[in-house]
Amino acid sequence: MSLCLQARQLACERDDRWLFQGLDLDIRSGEIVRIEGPNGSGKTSLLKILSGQLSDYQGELFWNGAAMKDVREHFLANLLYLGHAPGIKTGLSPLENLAWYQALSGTSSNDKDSEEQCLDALESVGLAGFEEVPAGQLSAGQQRRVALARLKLTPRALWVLDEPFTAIDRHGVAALEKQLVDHAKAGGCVLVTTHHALTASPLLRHIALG
Amino acid sequence: MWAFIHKLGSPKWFYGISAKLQPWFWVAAALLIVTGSLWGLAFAPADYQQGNSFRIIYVHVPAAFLAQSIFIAMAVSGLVFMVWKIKVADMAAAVMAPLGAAMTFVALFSGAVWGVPTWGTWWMWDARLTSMLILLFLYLGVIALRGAFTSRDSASRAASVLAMVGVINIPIIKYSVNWWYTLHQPASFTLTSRPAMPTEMWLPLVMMVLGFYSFFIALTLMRTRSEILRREANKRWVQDLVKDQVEEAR
Amino acid sequence: MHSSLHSSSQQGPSEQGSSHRSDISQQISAVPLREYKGGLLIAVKATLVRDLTLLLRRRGEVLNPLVFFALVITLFPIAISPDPELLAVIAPGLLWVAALLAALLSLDSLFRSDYDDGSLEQLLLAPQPLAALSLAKVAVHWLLTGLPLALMAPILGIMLALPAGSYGVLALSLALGTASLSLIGAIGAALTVGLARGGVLLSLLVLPLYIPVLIFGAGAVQAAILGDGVGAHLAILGALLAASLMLAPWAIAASLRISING
Amino acid sequence: MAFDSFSEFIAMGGHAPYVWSAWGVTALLLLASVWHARAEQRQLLKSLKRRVRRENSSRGNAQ
Repeated sequence: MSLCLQARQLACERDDRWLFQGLDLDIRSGEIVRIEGPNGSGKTSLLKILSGQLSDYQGELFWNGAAMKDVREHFLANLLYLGHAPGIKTGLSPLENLAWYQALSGTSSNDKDSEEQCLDALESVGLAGFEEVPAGQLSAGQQRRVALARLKLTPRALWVLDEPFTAIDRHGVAALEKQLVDHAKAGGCVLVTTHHALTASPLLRHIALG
Repeated sequence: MWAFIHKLGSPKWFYGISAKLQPWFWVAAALLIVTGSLWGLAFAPADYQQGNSFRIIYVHVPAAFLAQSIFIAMAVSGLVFMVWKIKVADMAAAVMAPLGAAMTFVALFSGAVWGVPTWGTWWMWDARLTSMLILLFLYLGVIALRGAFTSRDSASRAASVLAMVGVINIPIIKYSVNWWYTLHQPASFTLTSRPAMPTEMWLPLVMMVLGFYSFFIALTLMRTRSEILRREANKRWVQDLVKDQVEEAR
Repeated sequence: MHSSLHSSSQQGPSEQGSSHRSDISQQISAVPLREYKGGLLIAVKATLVRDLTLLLRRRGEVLNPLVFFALVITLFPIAISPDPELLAVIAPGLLWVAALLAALLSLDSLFRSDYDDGSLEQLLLAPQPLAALSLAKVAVHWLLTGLPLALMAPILGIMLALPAGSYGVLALSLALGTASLSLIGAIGAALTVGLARGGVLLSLLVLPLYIPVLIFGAGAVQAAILGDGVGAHLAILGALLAASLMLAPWAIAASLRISING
Repeated sequence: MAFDSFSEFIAMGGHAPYVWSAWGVTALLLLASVWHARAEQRQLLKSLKRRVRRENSSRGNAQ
């Protein structure tokens, strides 16, 4: 069972300016697709369209061969999107933050198992010992790591990551890069924008905008 | 049906067809308003109770009708824009809002002025005037919201949603204000509701109402055309159109 | 229901570009795709818990509208007259207007922090319907703003010499009415959340829509003072709430989607 | 004709200030909106034409 996200003749116009036109994309299992382009070339807009957030586009999107609008729920249930902002509430502890995300993914936040999973996920991003600290007291990089813990916590096939390396230290960058490759190798799929130079890999593919 | 809607939605097509329609509405508006005004001001008999101040009805009522109709038209345009993504509908909605606010203001002003000889005061919390005042605030809200966004696409959507929310609320507001008014001012004299107006009184009123509607359509067509040129200035057909006009001028 | 998706369907575009990956495709096993399991109740409950926790940790935000309410009520006797008879006449209206403004004051922050830290984006991407999730957020707003205001109003009523017999109706009408106010106000908050200075605009958008609730809410208290039946007023307030409950969540969801892409 | 003379028509049976101010404001707003729409259209066409001429002349220079 492999996944496949396709776009046909995708075009996006924002306030009478074409960000991109006639874009054909095939994104499949086992790929890391990096979207490249200068600032303002529509990278974030493309990611938002491909993650189903922006409906203001022309062209067609297909998820596993079916038109996106018919299978939106199934698509969203297999998508993990991390945007510019980490989506972490500073008033909550990392554990509470993850519990909410876990509940959104359809798992109960109360039972013991799920708390165990949250703790594991936090440990995997090097935040053991910070579980109960209010996220507001963590550094920007640590907050980003809490968000990245979701990659492990809620297993989704398609990852859409907008600048995931922001504010992460060198050690964390290497770990994240490895995680992306592992995910692709396991049959997942990663769609990413970054200013960071990714290590060459046979799984890595580039799409240039602008 | 679908093809027709999309044809109607094409700015180029609309620009062409509106050029043909526009003169008819201007002529109708001018004829109806001029005749209606002369008739209403000079020939219609004075009211037995209110005397000649009654002649304010010929601007108050058409303006009040239009004020409400324009809001509904704006909400319908917003719906068409949101559902079928037809940009012309949004352009029309954008140019309707200021005219709607102006008509609401006319209805309020004429109502207030009419109140002086009738009630002896410039302002009365009469049900009709109060509803009009709230409608003016709704218009100002839509205009302000549209102006607040930097992205025009978002502004269009937000204004459409607000117009639709407003149009659902207008009947509720009217009903509750009427209810509130009758509770506080039982059996009082309202400006325009009267039994059996003679023909020579209401016929000019009908003409004025129709004239105001024609004026609204004509002005909306005209301003939508300008809005099309403004938003599509970079499109091929607009540039060709302008080129032709430049050539002709030579 | 989704089983047909996994076989290659004919309506999709033709398979292309897969040949260059054939060498690696043998190595990879496929990651299992998940079915959408629903879990709406779990998600709604978690959102309720999350927002309640957040607001209860920042007690200032919960207390500010209440203090504002008390302050505004204090201003009126000072500005008008301390005469209890006069105050008793205007008390229902004053209490309702002041409570309405206090509820309005806290609306701007309803989606603001979620918008700023990116969790609103994540809320929009949840597979559950956005209308239901935003309804949970509005419920928390009412629970921590409208309901406390309704409970506090009788105390301020005493200070305004509100006639006996109308206290219960005051609290009840406020409790019912502020729920509608939260729902309608949330539409405005959702429309303006992407704007840097949306606060004043928010009140301009929302206040005209509040008028029916104000009329029947204040009317209920006045009817109670006059000894008339209050059933009709409360029934209409209930009807307004039912209508808002049905329609507002969709408008809020649509508005949030607009704001997030602004 | 409801009035016997023109001066009576102007006087409106003593209600002149009210009738004429209401009608005046209405007429003013209607005319102003027409004027505004015309000015808007003219200015827009003027700026579009200016742009076309500039493009024409710059293309002429290039040749």
